[in-house]
Amino acid sequence: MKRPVAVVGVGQTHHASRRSDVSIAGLVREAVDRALLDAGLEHKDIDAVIIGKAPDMLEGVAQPEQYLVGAVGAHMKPMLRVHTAGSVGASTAITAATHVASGLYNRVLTVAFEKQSEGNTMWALSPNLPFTAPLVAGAGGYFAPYCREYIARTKAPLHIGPLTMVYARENGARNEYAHLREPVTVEQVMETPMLWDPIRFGETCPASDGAAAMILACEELAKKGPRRPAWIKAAYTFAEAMWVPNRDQVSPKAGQICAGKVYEAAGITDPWKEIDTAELYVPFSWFQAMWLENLGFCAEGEGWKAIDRGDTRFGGRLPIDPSGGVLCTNPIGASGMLRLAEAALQVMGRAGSHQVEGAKTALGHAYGGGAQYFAMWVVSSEL
Amino acid sequence: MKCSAPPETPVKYVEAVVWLPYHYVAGDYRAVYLRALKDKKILGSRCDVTKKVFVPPVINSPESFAPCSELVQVSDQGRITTFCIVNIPVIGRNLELPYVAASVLLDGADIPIFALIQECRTEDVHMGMRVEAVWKPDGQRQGDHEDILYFRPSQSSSSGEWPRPI
Amino acid sequence: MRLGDMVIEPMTQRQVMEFPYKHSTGPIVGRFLAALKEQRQIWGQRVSGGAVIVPPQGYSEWDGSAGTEWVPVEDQGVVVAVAKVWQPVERLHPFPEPFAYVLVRLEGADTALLHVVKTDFDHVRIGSRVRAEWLPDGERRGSIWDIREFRLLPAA
Amino acid sequence: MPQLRNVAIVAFAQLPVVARDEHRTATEMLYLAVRQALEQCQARRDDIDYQIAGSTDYMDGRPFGFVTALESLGSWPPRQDLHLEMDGTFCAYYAWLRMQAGDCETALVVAHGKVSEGDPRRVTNLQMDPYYHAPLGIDAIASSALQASMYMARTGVGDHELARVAARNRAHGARNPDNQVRAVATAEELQSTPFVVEPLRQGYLAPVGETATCLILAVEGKAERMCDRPVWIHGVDHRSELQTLGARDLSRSAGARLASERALALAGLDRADQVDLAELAATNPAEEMVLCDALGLDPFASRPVLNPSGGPLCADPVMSTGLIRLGEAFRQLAGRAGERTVSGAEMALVHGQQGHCLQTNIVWICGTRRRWS
Repeated sequence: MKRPVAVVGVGQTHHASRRSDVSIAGLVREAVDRALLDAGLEHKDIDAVIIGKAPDMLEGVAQPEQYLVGAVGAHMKPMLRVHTAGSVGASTAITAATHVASGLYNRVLTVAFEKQSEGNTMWALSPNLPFTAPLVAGAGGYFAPYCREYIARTKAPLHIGPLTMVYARENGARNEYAHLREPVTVEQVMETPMLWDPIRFGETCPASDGAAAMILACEELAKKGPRRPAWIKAAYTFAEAMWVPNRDQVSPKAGQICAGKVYEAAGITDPWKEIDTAELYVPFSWFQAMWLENLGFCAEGEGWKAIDRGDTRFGGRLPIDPSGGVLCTNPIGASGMLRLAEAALQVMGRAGSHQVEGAKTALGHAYGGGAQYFAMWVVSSEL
Repeated sequence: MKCSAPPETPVKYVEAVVWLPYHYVAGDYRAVYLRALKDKKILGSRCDVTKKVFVPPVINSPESFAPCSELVQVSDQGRITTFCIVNIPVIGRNLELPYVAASVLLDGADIPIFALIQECRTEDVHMGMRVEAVWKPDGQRQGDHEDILYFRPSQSSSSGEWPRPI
Repeated sequence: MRLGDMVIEPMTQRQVMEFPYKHSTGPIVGRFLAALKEQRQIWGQRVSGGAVIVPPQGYSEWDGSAGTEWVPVEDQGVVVAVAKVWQPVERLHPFPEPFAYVLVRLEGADTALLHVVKTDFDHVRIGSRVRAEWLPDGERRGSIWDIREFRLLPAA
Repeated sequence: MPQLRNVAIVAFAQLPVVARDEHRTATEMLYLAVRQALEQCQARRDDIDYQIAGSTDYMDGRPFGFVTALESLGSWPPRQDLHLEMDGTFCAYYAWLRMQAGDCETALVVAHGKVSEGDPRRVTNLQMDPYYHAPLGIDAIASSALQASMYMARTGVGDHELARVAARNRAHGARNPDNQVRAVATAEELQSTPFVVEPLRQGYLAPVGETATCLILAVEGKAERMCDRPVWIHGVDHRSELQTLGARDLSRSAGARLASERALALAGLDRADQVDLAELAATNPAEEMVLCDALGLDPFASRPVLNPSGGPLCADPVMSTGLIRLGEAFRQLAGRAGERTVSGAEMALVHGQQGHCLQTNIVWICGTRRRWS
């Protein structure tokens, strides 16, 4: 990036299975208003708006950003709509960061949302299309075989998935915005029905309504306050094809490359030591172990051990998803932005009761498609 | 009628049935693949450069970016690369639960296909297991995905060299 | 064999994507619709700068600021745009026979409401004065269709 | 004005627009377009360091329709990538912006959509707010007709002027082999076609058609090596307006006006009519006149030449329509426009849009010379 970019305001909605108290615009505005308030700004201070969400079939409105232009204060401003499957919230924020980095914009609002309760998530994500065999039952049906492959490769014991959920829920309980905030035990998770063996019901993310927003600004404006900003040290999006012979879906190459580029640009050589906390996109519990390896925090086969040791637990050596993560809150389109926003809150020192003490450098991460789309940024308390 | 304000209690929902007719195109690659199933043949396309075989056939290899011009036949047997045991139904399919959904790498192919595994206990399924297609009986196949009913543990050995030219 | 050497009969399939959505309305849209149903009254909302927008969104689409007070407007006004649909599309447009979409600036409002003119289709034009024709009590469900259509008023 | 990085269009490829290609899926069509574009500038796939695609799920009739485009784009090894739910011209904008941010030097910009598989009128209805507009069944042709009625009432422009604008597009379009409609039609003929949504007649509307498109952008230093006559971006800006039809003056396009003012300022021009040609993504003649009004162009003047390609009235493949305008400017200024070449053309204005009634507009200024030295 040509010039420094900072997060100067963060806002999110309260997330729930049904936010039937608000319209689509009302939900989006709840996050946007909070981000503006957080940054001490008004709509007139914003130069452009970047909107993201997952498939339009979730709400049944085609290209809803066109309807939302007025709601997000984008009238007579540049507005773009991003869609990169599950990673979209993160790639949307990165798109906004490019705007500021280019020198052509000084303050950009970015917002991502999903209001899954308007329709039916399972149907919207995998409708029955012609010429293809309907075989995959939802995202879990797609990803469970790769969780199994991970377990087989690494000989990870079977309590790791449930344990990951236990930590996530502990964290969610501390996050006032999280959708699921009830603590659970390993035994309780183990007792939940097996949906897509090896993934149990208790190891899956919820379907949420929610939105997240951020204001990104150039150096000069970020330094004006009112808050201490989070500086974006590096941000990249990478994607890979599906039909590549011997493609590794347990540790996708796009994830490795994206992480490598982000670390390189941020001057990080040992992420385990130099990153204080990470918000990773973990829709099924086993993915935390998989991403720890894919993103270079742990050597191959070692990811689950970090979880087992408690290193990734709140208060551990490398707290993962201190917000509770996707396992506690999943408004699909917003989930990636929440990861990036939560990482920013950590280095701003403003994550409230889920603040990782002394966090100076954090990674925000999201993925989507058949583990094909990756978007990440590293934020720091220092310019 | 003059009122001082609109009613306090909102109308909670606007209901809308989205109704969109589509007229989908399979494309020649997929059409050839599906029609060949009627003859119990599974086709793939071979990359002009790397010679790797994609099943179902695709127009190009994303890896080499070269076209996959040549159609070849692959075996209806292969091995499970990975799988999961599913306990929730698939929309649009009537399957007895639980069932096994697996990635199966057919002999002669370089890309696995998704497949349903039956005729064995779910706990006996394992990675690397050899499986074979169970076809709809002759005369009932229509040239669509349902021509392969499912896969089952192999009961014969895969014969011949794969892939084969067609 | 190469695909390019073969003559392929196209394979196509018709399929309807159909799904019933329930869009939550929230407090502003929801109360506007409730007023149509219960009060036979059209409400606008004042926004920054003083304009009264109808129908209300809860915010000013011009600058994103929140709406302020509810303002009742008349159910009659002037047509500012007309589109006569001579070839209605089945299951998209509301009537099988020709009708018109109109933008109506209701008295007391600063923006125009989109609706239809059916009965007076032949005569409606820009500048026409029209009035809402309501569904009778008991038939209104809290929808923009609680107004059946707009009818021409005699010239003043 | 800021000093920006010189970025050029170095290749553009499209499949001829057809009503329906029954032999290829959207992404199979895309593969062919990407190959052609790469061959044009003699680039290997690995020479391109960014890729961005434009498409929309409801037009594709499936969620995540763009994911399979990763195959056609040759996304291996993994590529820096983005997808916008927008016309490809907005994707080109973001690629250009990334180059300004120093984050890439070459980019594949693609758009795809099998418009014939679905029904654009129903999809455009679904774009409207679901509480007040969409339930009334209004679609983009009907909303365009509302706009046309307001424009005609305000300006006194009549049916015959609309017919003349349509006829001019058709006359130009007959010389473009990539067009779906290539038959010349006179204003009188077009004016005698029936109303679909009055005041818009059948002869004033864009046909439903499909294609796939690929444009390649490169920064100064690379562009000259990839193309003997690169076409340089001098300025670009885009603006969105609110959606509610009754809250806008549809007879004017405030967003297009502002976008063009900003784009012209970046380009160092005072007025739009200083260019030699303009490619406008207007889907009917009234919309084209509203646009001309906003941009300061005369729809009946001989220069700048408007829509030498024939414009969307001769081919309107949704999602690619805007990108084709940019591609056409490239073909004109790079001397690749064949029979329809505008003689001596050095500067072009390019417009793209989406939404109802010119809700979102983008304006580009391109030229044969570098903008910044």
